[in-house]
Amino acid sequence: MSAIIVFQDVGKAFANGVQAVSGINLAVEEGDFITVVGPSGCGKSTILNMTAGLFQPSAGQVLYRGQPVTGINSRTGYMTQVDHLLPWRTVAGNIAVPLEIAGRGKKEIAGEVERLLALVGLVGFGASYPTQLSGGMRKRAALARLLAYDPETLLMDEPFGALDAQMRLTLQIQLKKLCRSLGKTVFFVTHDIDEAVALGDKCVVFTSRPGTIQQVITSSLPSERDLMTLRFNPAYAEECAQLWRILAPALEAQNSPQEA
Amino acid sequence: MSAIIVFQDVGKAFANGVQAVSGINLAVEEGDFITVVGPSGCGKSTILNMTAGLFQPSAGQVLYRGQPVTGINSRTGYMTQVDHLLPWRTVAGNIAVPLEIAGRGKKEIAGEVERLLALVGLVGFGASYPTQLSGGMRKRAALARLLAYDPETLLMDEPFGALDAQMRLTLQIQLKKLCRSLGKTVFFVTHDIDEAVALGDKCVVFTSRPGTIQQVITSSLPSERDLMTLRFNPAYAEECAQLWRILAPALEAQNSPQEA
Amino acid sequence: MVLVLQLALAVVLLTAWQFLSPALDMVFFISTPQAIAESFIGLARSGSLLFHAGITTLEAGLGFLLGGGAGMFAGVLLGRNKLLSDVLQPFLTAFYSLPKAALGPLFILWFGIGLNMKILLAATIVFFIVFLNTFRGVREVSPEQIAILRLMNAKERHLLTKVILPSAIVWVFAGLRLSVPYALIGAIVGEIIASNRGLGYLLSYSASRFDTAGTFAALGAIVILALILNKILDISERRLMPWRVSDAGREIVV
Amino acid sequence: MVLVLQLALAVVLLTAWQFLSPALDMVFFISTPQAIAESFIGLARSGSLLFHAGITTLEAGLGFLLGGGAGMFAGVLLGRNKLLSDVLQPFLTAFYSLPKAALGPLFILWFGIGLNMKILLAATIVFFIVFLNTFRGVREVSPEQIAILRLMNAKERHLLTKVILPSAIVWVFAGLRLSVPYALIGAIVGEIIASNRGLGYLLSYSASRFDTAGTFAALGAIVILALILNKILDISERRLMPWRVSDAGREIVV
Amino acid sequence: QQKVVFAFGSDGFLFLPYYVAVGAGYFEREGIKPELVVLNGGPLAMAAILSGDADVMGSGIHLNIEAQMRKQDVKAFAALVTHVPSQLIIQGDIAKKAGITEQTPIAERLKLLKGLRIGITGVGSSTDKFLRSMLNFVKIDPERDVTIVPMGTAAPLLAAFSQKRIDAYVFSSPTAETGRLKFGGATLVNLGSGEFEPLKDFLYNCLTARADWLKKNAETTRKIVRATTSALELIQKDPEAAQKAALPFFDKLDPALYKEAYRQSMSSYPLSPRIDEPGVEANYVFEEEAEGKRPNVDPKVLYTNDYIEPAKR
Ligand SMILES: Nc1ncnc2c1ncn2[C@@H]1O[C@H](COP(=O)(O)OP(=O)(O)OP(=O)(O)O)[C@@H](O)[C@H]1O
Ligand SMILES: Nc1ncnc2c1ncn2[C@@H]1O[C@H](COP(=O)(O)OP(=O)(O)OP(=O)(O)O)[C@@H](O)[C@H]1O
Ligand SMILES: [Mg+2]
Ligand SMILES: [Mg+2]
Repeated sequence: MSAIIVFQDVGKAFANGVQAVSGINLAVEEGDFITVVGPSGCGKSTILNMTAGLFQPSAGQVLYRGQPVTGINSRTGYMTQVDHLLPWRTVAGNIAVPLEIAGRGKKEIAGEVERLLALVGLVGFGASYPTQLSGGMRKRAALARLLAYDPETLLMDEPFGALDAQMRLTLQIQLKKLCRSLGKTVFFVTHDIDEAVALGDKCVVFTSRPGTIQQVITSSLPSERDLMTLRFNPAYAEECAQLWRILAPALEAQNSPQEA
Repeated sequence: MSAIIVFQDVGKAFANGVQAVSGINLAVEEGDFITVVGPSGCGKSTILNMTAGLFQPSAGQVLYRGQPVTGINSRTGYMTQVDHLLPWRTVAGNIAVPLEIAGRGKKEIAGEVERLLALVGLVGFGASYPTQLSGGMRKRAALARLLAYDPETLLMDEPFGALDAQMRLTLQIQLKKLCRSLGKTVFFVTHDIDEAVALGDKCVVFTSRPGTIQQVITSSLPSERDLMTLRFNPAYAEECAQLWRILAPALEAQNSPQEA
Repeated sequence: MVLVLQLALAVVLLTAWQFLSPALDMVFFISTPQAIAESFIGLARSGSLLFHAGITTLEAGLGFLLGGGAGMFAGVLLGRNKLLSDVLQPFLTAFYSLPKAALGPLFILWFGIGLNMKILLAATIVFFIVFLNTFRGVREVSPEQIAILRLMNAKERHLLTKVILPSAIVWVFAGLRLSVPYALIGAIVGEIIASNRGLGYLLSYSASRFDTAGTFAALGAIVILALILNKILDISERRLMPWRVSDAGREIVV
Repeated sequence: MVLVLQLALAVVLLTAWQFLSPALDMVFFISTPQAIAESFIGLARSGSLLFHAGITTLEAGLGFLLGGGAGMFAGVLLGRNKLLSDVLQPFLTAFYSLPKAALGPLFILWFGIGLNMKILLAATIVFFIVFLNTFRGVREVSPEQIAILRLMNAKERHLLTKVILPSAIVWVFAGLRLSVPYALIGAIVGEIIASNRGLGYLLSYSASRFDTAGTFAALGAIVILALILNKILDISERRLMPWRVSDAGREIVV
Repeated sequence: QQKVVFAFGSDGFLFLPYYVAVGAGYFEREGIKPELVVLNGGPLAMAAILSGDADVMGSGIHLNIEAQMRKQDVKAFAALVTHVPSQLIIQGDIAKKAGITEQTPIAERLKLLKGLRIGITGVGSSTDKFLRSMLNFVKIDPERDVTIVPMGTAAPLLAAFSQKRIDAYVFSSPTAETGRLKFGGATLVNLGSGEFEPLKDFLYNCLTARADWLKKNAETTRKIVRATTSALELIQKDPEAAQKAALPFFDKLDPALYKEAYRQSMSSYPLSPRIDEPGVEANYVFEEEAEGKRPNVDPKVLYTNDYIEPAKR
């Protein structure tokens, strides 16, 4: 295994002076499933954005396969926090976008779209426009679009946040299976501590803004796990509790809510 | 206590023929904290939209204080699933909107905005534009805007979905306290089963689309609860587990993900 | 309902005109609807209205297509290329602000007094309006959506067809709608500059004979043409934006 | 960098003009930059350029303000009122598509041959362009945001100031930008119809004497005016949209 | 039938000989199929023949001076109007108050203009020049003592006159008559009648073509000239027939107005299209006034009568 994404002393201060993250050092191995947790506004999305090459760090550098990321990094697929579906395309049309870009045939695209609609539970909504979907359905459409193309690294920013527990579990299982079988590297931001523990091979914990890496927890759970029954696994429960404890001090940080 | 919101045989079919909900009968008492759970796309947001009067049901009627809701119902405050902040206003400007509409003085508005920024942990970001915020920060700004005005009923569509566990807990506590002290009625949609149990006096469980009410669970927990320590409360754990079991069959419903 | 109100308004306006024009002693300058209608019918019967209107339509139509096409092209090109647009912007503004009629001699010199001159005059006017609106539309495209597509390895041509054009199309159509009358006006100015056929000819011929009814009949024909062209735009707009159609009837969901 | 390229382009164009004009035997029609510059400087020295330009600026400026203001007002009014706009739309299209020059006699009948007439002619042309763009802008306002504000008990006036205007302002400015040259053209057409001062007068005076250099000098003054007015628009646009400024330099975050 | 494209700088009675020639079938007789394009001003007509899209232009000879000054070789080859056809029309009440009659001496009449607002077609146009010539004659300063308002075309001018926004105007038929018959105007001076001495002989309107076109189309030119000659003769010798011949081109005009306009302008047309030196020279006077110096162009290059003699066979 070799490091596919490397953060070297990465810091990012935005144009308006807000320091989002600073001093990030992290190496992501190929095939790793990395979950990222941390307080709201600590720079998790910023990290993903820099990995995708949407903007440059203001300090240090992000390496992808040893090369500094200087422009759009199209070897990554990015499921963003906000869905960014194209409003002028139907759900099927949106999912087809990466396939059309890849130059696939019409028939092939249609078949693939059908498969993906089924995968995310949107059968029958292929002809709907994004405005005609519920919030969770839009997220699932975005997920299907991400899965439609075949990047070696998946950047996922709270992909399952708007989904009900059942749907979330099903899609988690699908995602895990997919990644294992295709050897994808995944960088997965979540607010759900249980989800971070359940999915991650490693879990990166951020401090509050300016975000730094507080801790990297390597899961004691086997890489092959049965997510269905994980709820009843004592090791899992223990890791969740541990993560809770780590994140607790963040409550005292500058940015946290105060008594009104 | 008297019913403030009543759904009478409410059904909603959208213009494109999608039947979102059907046969909804529900009475919400004044001062109730109602949580709503159900699979993604089952019509939870639709229910809130109809309560706010954004559109009419296609069957039955929604009564608010005994009157059918026929237009915008401005006695409700609505924190929508997507934030809908005004991009041309700063965070402070956004929070000030309802106060300006209410015709408050400049000074008063400034003070109130400061207080609310502190409440949701956005001190120092008053002058930022929404595009300069993280996803969770935008949600918090929207929450502050909701709290800035004083509607008798709060409609909240996954208000804490994009927040980390700590922030979420803090805001839950604030919200609960606020509602208790001011006697607000709350209609609270969430995907988080634990949250639904933790906050709700009653929890309404929807089936998958077309959404119908599967069950209304009245909480056995006291109305005054310590959310901080709830995690360790066995009654709470039991109710969560029960809710999990109720929602499980939804997995088999037409809309659910299939094996790819 | 709308139609009834429109008819009522039209009747009121025309009646006022019919009676006020003689009352205020202005028949020489504004004629009366009745005389205009008679003149119009006379022109239509003789076939000369159709002939002249046909020529103007041809000129305005070709000018519209040419100018609109070039305007869209330039708008997209400059909208996507900041350096180019920064450099060219003052030059374009300069050319845009030249009164086209003052360029009459140049147009005649270069393109003669035939169809070409009128088509190009119309095209020049249309070009700038469509260009400016298209340009603004391309600039208003969400950079986020472009970034998302570039992550999917989209080339410029994919961006164009999948994001930029669909997103800018409202602007493009606003520009086209603005320029429909200007295409006609361009053709007519061209015909007035050098006329022996077309509605502009009819206009200046009638004007030089103090045939006010004829002048207004020609103006009426121009207006009818504009309304027809607008209708065509409406229809093509609706066809090109299916997602808007489903928008129209939709419930506002937040 | 941009400036350098602009200068280079200008030099290339002017040099080509300077040499091709005599070479192609077209001095009669397009003069040469040198002759134009001399004529321009002569006019400027004598003070008559400033005098005429001042009058045209006054007419175009007032016409722009009047037409732009009325256009925005009507655009917002009709944008917010579907019935009204449905009823009035064909009438507005009809008036819009009338060649304004053909209405010269009417303008004179009603507004005389003084400043008023020119201001109103410019205003009429500006009105429709600003109106149509404002209208479209108001129609493009997100109905969701309006619904959200109405839930907060917002009255129409709140919607207007807090949602509709900020959201439509890009469209309004696009319309204003489109109409700057038309304000000038309107004033100049008015001056050509009836005036003994203003750049339009200078234009037709030079043209009638085949003083091509003088004609182009007047055109140059018009262009310079347009560029100045555009610059003013740029500045006010940036001031009225502070959120855009912070947009310009921002990283694209998805 | 040979097609010839005529480009006229304006429309109306200034081109009556052409319309008579068409209406009476003289062009047809010569085997010529004329096509008329009316342009928005003489300069544009000049551009039209220079672009090659039109063959013959009809306009004032001063355009030829300007063109020759700028090395464009165009030549006039037939005169259409040899006396100024314009009239000075004044608001009727002003004339009445001053007690103007046919007998009032010209100078008396012109003195009335002092302080008035006077409409012309455009600055630098012939109407402008004629007006200035008349004002100079009675020592009225055109810049200070009167307001000269260019009005472009007839309709705006008449609109302004009807509203008394202008007190007088200089225009040719039928705009002159319209002001008189419809808006209570009175003729102060009819230049065409020759009553204003300084403008008695003035080559006003002629047919012009590029020199190379003339050379290449000598025979065609002769035919055009022949047709024109016939028309000019008809106008003077049989006004009834000439009026009838041109009627189809003026059928939209009020018949009374048409008659009156014809009567008023008749005296402006020559009997022969021959171009005379004095008429050309009169144009130089104006050019000199406008430019401050005599144009450096030999009058001889402006025109040619070469195509006329043979026509008189
Ligand atoms: N375009 C921007 N301009 C200025 N500041 C920005 C911009 N985008 C983000 N920030 C700031 O950077 C910080 C980190 O933002 P980021 O979106 O990475 O947070 P996050 O960890 O993803 O939070 P969340 O969990 O709420 O999505 C925030 O404080 C935010 O205010
Ligand atoms: N404007 C619309 N037009 C047509 N169908 C719509 C529209 N809005 C929602 N729907 C449909 O109504 C159903 C319910 O939508 P709703 O947004 O209420 O779901 P939800 O329960 O809020 O889901 P989620 O948890 O994903 O937000 C969905 O199937 C959706 O496709
Ligand atoms: Mg984020
Ligand atoms: Mg929802």
